Amino acid sequence: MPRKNINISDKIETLSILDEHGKLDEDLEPDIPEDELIKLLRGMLLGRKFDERMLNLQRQGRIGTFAPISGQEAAQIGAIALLRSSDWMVPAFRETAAEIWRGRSLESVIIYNSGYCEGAQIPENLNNLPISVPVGSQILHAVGLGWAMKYRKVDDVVMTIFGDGATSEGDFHEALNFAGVFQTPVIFVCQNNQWAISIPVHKQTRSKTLVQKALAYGLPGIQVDGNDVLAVYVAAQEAVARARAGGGPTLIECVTYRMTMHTTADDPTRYRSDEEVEMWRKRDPIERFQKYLLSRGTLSRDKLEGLEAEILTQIQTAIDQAEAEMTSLGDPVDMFDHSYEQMPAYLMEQKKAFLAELDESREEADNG
Amino acid sequence: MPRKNINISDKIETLSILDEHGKLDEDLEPDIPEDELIKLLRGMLLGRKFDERMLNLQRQGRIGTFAPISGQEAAQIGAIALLRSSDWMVPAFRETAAEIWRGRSLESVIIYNSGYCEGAQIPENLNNLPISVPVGSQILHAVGLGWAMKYRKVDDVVMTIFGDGATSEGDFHEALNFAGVFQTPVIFVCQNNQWAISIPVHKQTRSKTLVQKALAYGLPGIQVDGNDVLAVYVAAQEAVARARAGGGPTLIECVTYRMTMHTTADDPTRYRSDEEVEMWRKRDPIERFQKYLLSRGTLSRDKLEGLEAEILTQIQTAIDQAEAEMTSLGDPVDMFDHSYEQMPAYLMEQKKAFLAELDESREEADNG
Amino acid sequence: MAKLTMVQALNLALQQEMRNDDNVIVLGEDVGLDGGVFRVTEGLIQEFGEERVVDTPLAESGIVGMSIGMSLYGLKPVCEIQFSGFTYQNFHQIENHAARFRWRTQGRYTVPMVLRSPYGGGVRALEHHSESREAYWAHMPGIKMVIPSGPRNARALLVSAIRDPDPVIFFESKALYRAFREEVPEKEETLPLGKSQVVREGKDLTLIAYGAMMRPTLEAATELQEKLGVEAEVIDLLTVSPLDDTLFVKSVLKTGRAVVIHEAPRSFGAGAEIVSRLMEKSFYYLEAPIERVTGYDVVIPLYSREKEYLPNAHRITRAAKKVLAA
Amino acid sequence: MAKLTMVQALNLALQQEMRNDDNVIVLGEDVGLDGGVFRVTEGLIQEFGEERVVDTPLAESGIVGMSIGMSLYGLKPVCEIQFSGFTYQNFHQIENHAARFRWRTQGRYTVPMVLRSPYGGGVRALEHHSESREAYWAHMPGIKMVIPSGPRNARALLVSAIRDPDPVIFFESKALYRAFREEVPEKEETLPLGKSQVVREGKDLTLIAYGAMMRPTLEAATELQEKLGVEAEVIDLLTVSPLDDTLFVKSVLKTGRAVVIHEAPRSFGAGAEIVSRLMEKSFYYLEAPIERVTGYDVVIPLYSREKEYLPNAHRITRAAKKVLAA
Ligand SMILES: Cc1ncc(C[n+]2csc(CCOP(=O)(O)OP(=O)(O)O)c2C)c(N)n1
Ligand SMILES: Cc1ncc(C[n+]2csc(CCOP(=O)(O)OP(=O)(O)O)c2C)c(N)n1
Ligand SMILES: [Mg+2]
Ligand SMILES: [Mg+2]
Repeated sequence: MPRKNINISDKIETLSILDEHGKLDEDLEPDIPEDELIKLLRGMLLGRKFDERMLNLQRQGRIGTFAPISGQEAAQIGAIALLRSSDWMVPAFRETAAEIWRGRSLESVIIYNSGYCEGAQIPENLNNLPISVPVGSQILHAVGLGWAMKYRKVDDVVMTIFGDGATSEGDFHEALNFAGVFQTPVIFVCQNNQWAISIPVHKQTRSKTLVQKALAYGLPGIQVDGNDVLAVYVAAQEAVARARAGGGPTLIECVTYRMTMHTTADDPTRYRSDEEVEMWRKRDPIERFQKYLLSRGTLSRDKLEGLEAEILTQIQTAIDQAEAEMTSLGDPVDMFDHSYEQMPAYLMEQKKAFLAELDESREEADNG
Repeated sequence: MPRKNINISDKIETLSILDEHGKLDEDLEPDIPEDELIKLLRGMLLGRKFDERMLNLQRQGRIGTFAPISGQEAAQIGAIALLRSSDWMVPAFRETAAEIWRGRSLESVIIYNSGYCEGAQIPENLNNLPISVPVGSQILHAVGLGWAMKYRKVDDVVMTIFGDGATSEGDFHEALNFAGVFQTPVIFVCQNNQWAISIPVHKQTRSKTLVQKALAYGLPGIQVDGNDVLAVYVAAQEAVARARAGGGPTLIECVTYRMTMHTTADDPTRYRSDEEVEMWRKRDPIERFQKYLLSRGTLSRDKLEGLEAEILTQIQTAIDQAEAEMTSLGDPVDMFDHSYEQMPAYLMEQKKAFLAELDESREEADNG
Repeated sequence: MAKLTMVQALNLALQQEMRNDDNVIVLGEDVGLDGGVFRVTEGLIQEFGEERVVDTPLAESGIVGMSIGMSLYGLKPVCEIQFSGFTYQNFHQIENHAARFRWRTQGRYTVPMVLRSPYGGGVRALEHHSESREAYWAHMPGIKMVIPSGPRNARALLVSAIRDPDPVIFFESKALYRAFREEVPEKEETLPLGKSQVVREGKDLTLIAYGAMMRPTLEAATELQEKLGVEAEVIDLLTVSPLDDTLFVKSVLKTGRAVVIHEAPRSFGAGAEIVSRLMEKSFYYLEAPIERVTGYDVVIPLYSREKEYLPNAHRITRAAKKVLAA
Repeated sequence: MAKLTMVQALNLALQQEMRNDDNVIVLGEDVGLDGGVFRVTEGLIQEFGEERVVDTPLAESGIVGMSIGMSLYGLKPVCEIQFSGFTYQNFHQIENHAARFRWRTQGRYTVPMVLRSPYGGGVRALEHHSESREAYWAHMPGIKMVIPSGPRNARALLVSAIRDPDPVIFFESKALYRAFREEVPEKEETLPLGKSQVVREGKDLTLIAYGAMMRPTLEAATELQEKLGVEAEVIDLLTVSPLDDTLFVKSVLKTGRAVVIHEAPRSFGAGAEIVSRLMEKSFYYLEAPIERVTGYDVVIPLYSREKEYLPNAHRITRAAKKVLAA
C-alpha cells in the first residue's frame, strides 16, 4: 500500500428543506399528516411561550435560575416527535420543549426551578430521564439504556440530546464509541446552538462540522438546519427507523441558535454581538414554519391566534397550580429520604437529631 | 442547502514503503543518510534484544512485571528518531525502545522494573516524561507541553505515544480536541498493535481505521505500516516538520503488532490464535529492514553480527551495573521523600514514628 | 463444601447470580475470553455468552456510565474496573449520577449496579495498581462501599451487593485473591451489607479493621494473646459505608481501648471516621487515646518498599501495647 | 486600602501575579471575555490577552491535563473549574498525575499548578452547584487543599498558592464571593499554606472551621459570649490539607472542649480527621466528647431546602452548649 487517501465509507450528509425565508425545497418535502404538523407547531409555540413566561417569573423572583430554549424549538420538537412512548428520552438541561412534548408537566418544571426536588419526579408511565446538569455525562446513560433494549430484544430506541459544548467532553467520545461497538439503538441529537456559555463553537473544536465526529466511531451522521423543523423531522425519522430496525446509532447535528441568555444568570452581551443575534433572529424556526403552514393552508391566522391563546391559558393555569402546590411542599426533613432504599442507621440518627433541633428551634421561636 | 454529502477537507492518508517481503517502493524511498539508517537498525535491535533479556530476567524472578515491545520496534524508533534533544517525548508504558533512543539508560529500566522509584529518575538533560500507566492520560500532558512551547515561541515539538486501546479513553478525545483548537506542536503517535490486552482493535471501536479519528478534531492524519520503519520515519518527518513550522498537530497511526504477551502477567493464548501471531511474525519489522539494508549494501552480515554482539554486551553490562546499584538502594524511609517540596509537619511526625519503629524492630530482631 | 480461593469464591457468586437472574450482566475490560486479569470472571463467557459477559472498549467512564443506563432499564450490571487506581476515570459518573438517581428522581429510578475493583498493595505491582482509597467512596452519600476479607464473606457479600437495590462499590484485595482458601458452600449464602462482624471476642482491647488488613490484625490478636495474655476483640467492618458503628462502639464500651487499622493513607482516611464515632459514642468509656495503624500520607511506594508501607502484625501489636499501657 | 469583595480580591491576586510573572497563565471555561461565570477573572483578558487568559473547550480533564503539561514545562497555570461539582471529571488527572509527578520523578518534574473552583451551598443554585467535597482532595497525598474564608485571606492565600511549588486545589465559597467586603491592601500580601489561624481567642471552648463556615462559627462565638459569657476560641484552618494541627491542639489543651464545623457531609468528612488528631494529641485534656456540626450524609438538597442542610450559628451554639454542659 503506497501513499493514498483513505476512503471513509460512512456518509456524512447535510439536509435543509425549508429555508430561512420559508421557501420549500419541494423535492424534499416530507409527507407529514396535517394534524402532526399542527402538533409540531403547537409544541414549538408552547416551548417559546413558556420560555418567555419563565423568564418573566425569574425576573420577578418567583423562580430560580432557568435555562431558556428560545430558538431551539425546531431542533428539539422536530427530533423528539419521532419517538413513541415506549422509547426513551435522555435530555441535558435545555430541552424543556422536548420534555414537555414527552409528557412532562409545566408545573413540574416550575416547581423544579423553584428549588424543589419534587419537580424532578417523573410519572411511572413516562420513559424520560430527568435533566442532567454535568455536561455530556448523560450521553452514556442513553447508550446503557440502548444496550438494555437490545438485550431485551425490544424494538424501542433512545434519543439523547446534548449541546455543541458537550462534544468536547470525554463522555461524548466514550458514549459514541461504545454505541458504535455495541450497535445500540441510540439517536444522538446535538443541539449546536453555536455557544457553550461564552465559547463559540469554533473555539470548541477545530473540526468544521460537529457531525463529522461520527466518522471517529464508524457511525452515520447527518447535519441539518436545526431551525427547519421539517429537516430535523426527516433526519430523525431516518435515524429512528434505522435504530429500530437494528441498524444502530446515528449522530444528528442540528445547526441552530440560542436566541437568549445561557441561563438567567448570564449576560450574553459580554461575549457576542447584537448583529449576530439579529442575523439569527431572522432565521427564527417558528416564523418559518408558520409561513410554510399558512402557505399550504394547514394553518390560518385565526387558528394560530386561537392556538396561542390556548397555550397562554395552559401556561397560566400551570403557574397557578404550581404555586398552589408549592405552598405545601418543602418540609426540610424530606431531605433525608431516597438516599438509599433503606435508610442506614446512622442517617436515621441524623434525621432524628435534625427533627429534635427543629422542634427546639420552633419552641425557642415560640418562646422568644 | 439540500441534502448533500459533506466534504471533509482534512486528508487522511495511508503510507507504506517497504513491504513485508522487504520489497521497496522506489518512488517513495526516503533519503536517509547511511549512518542514520544504521542507527535506526541499532535502536530497533537493542529494543528487541533488551526485551528478550528482560523477559528472561522476569522469568528468573530477578525483575517484576514487564511490558515487552517486540514487534513494535519500527513503530517506536521510526517515529522517535525525528525528535531533537530539545523536543519532548511523552510515552505510555510500552515504549522502552523509544525511551532508550531518547537517552534513558538500560539500568534505569531494570531498576524501575525491580520496584525501585529510583529507576524513574530522569537526568536533567533529557526532555522525557516518565512512563504513564493510566491509559491515555498522558496525551493531555503532551498538549500542555506543546501549548507551553508555543507560548514560549520556541520551535520545539512534543511527540506522545499511546496504544490502540488508548483511543477509547475520554482523555484521548479531549487531548486531540485541545490540540486542534490551540494548534499545539504535538505529534500523536498511536501504536496500533492490534490488541489492548485481550481486546482486538475491532472491538475497541467501529471506525475502520484509528487514523480517521483525526477528522473529529480537524487534524491531518496518516496511517502507516508500522512495521516499516521507512514509512514511519517519513510520516513522522512530515508531522514533525509541520509542527515545528507552526502548522499544528498530526495524528499518526502505526499499524503494528504486539508479538508477545501484554505483560509478563498475561497469557495471550487465552484470546488469540497462533496463526495470527505467525502471520505477523512474517511481517517482523527488523527482518524486513535488515533485508533492505543488506540489499542496498548499507549493512553486511558481518557488520550485523558485530552490532548484535555489541548490543548483547551493552545489555549484560547494564544488568550487572543495575544489580550492583540495587544492592545499595531501597532504604524504606525514602518513601517519605518528594511528596511535597517541603515535608509537612504531620508527615515529618510519621517519618519519625516510622524510624523509631524500624529501630525498635531491629533491636528486637537483634535480641530475639 | 469446596475449599476456594477468594477469586474462585467471587467467581462462584457471579456464576450463581447470573444463573438466578438474567438481569445480571458482567461487563468491563478483558472480562470475557481473558476471564479478567485476575480471572474472577473466568468461564462466565463460556456459560453465558457474549450477550451477558461483555468485553468493553478501554474506557472506565464509558463502562460505568453505560452500567448506569443499564440499571435505569432494570438490569443489574456488575462491572469490573481493572484496578481501583483507574476508578478515578469514572469518579464523576458515580458521584454525579450513580449515587444520585434515586434521590434525584425521588425513588423513580434507581441504580442497582455493582462496581467491582481490585484494591490494595502487596502483590508487587506497578504504579497505580496498589491503591487503597475507599475513603473517597465512603464519603459519597448514596453509595455503599464494601470490602470483604476472605473467600467466604467475599462470596456472600458479592451476592448481596448484586441484589442490593443501590449502587455498591465492591473492593477486592488483590493480596487476598489467592492468599488462602476457605470452605465456601455451594448453596446460596448472603451477608447483609452495612453490618460489621465480631470475628474474635475479647475484653481487653478492640481492633477494628477490614479487607486485607484483617489478616495482620488477627495475627496481632493471636500474638497479644500468646505473648501477653491480652484478649483482643476483633471487628471486621465488611462494609465501610454506610458505616455500622454498633458493634465496635459496643465493644469499646466494654474494652475501653481501641486500635483502628487500614492500609490507606492515614489522614482523612476511613479510620478517622471510626475514631470520630468512638469519640461521639464511647468517650466516657475510653481508657486511652485510640491509635490508628495505617499507610502513611504518601503515595504507596513501588514494590521494593511497599512492605514497609503496609501495616503489619508487628505495627498493630505495637500500637495495641501502647494503648494498653496508657 | 480598598474595600473589596472576595471576587475582587481574588481578581486582584490573579492580576498582580500575572503582572509579576509571565509564567502565570489563567485557563478554563469562560474565563476570557466572560470573565468567569462569577467574574473572578474579569478584565484579565483585556490586560493580558488571549495568550495568557485562555478560554478552553468544555472538558475538565482536558483543562487539568493540559495544566499539568504546562506545569511540567515550567509555567504556572491557574485553571478554573467552573463549579467544584465538575471537578470529578478531572479527578483522575489530579489523583494519578498532578499529585504524583514530584514523587514519581524524585523531584525532577513538579506540578506547580492551582485548580481554583467555587464550592459550597447557599446561593440558590442548581444541582451539582453547591457541593462541598474537600475531603476527597484532603485525602490525596501530594495535594494541598486550601479554602479561604474572606476577601483578605483569599487574596493572600491565592498568591501563595500560585507561588507554591506543588499542586493546590483552591476552593472558593460562592456564598462568600459577594457576601461582604474587607480592606485588602494593594501591596502584595501572602499567607503561608498549611498554617491555620486563631481568629478569636478564648479559654472555654475551641471552635474549628474553615471557608464559608467561619461566618456562622464567629456568629456563634459572639452569641456564646453575649448570652452565656462563654469565651470560645475560634480557629480558621485556611488549609485543610496538609492539616495544621498545632493551633487547634494547643487550643484544646487549654479549653478541653471542641466543636468542629463543616458544611460537607459528616461521615468521612474533614471533621473526622480533626477529631482524630485531637484524640491522638489532646485526649487527656478533653473534658467532653468533641462535637461535629456538619452537613448531613445526603446529597445537598435543591435550594428550597438547602438552608436547613447547611450548619448555622444556631446549630453551632447548640453543639457548643452540649460540649460545655458535659
Ligand atoms: C461537566 C460540566 N462542566 C461545566 C458545566 C457548566 N456549564 C453548564 S452549561 C455549560 C455550557 C454548555 O454548552 P452546550 O453543551 O453547548 O449546551 P448549551 O448550554 O448551549 O445548551 C457549561 C460550561 C457543567 N454543567 N458541567
Ligand atoms: C485507565 C486505565 N485503565 C486500564 C488500565 C489497565 N491496562 C493496562 S494496559 C491496558 C491495555 C492498553 O492497550 P493499548 O492502549 O492498546 O496499549 P498496549 O498495551 O497495546 O501497548 C489496560 C487495559 C490502565 N493501565 N489504565
Ligand atoms: Mg451550545
Ligand atoms: Mg494495543
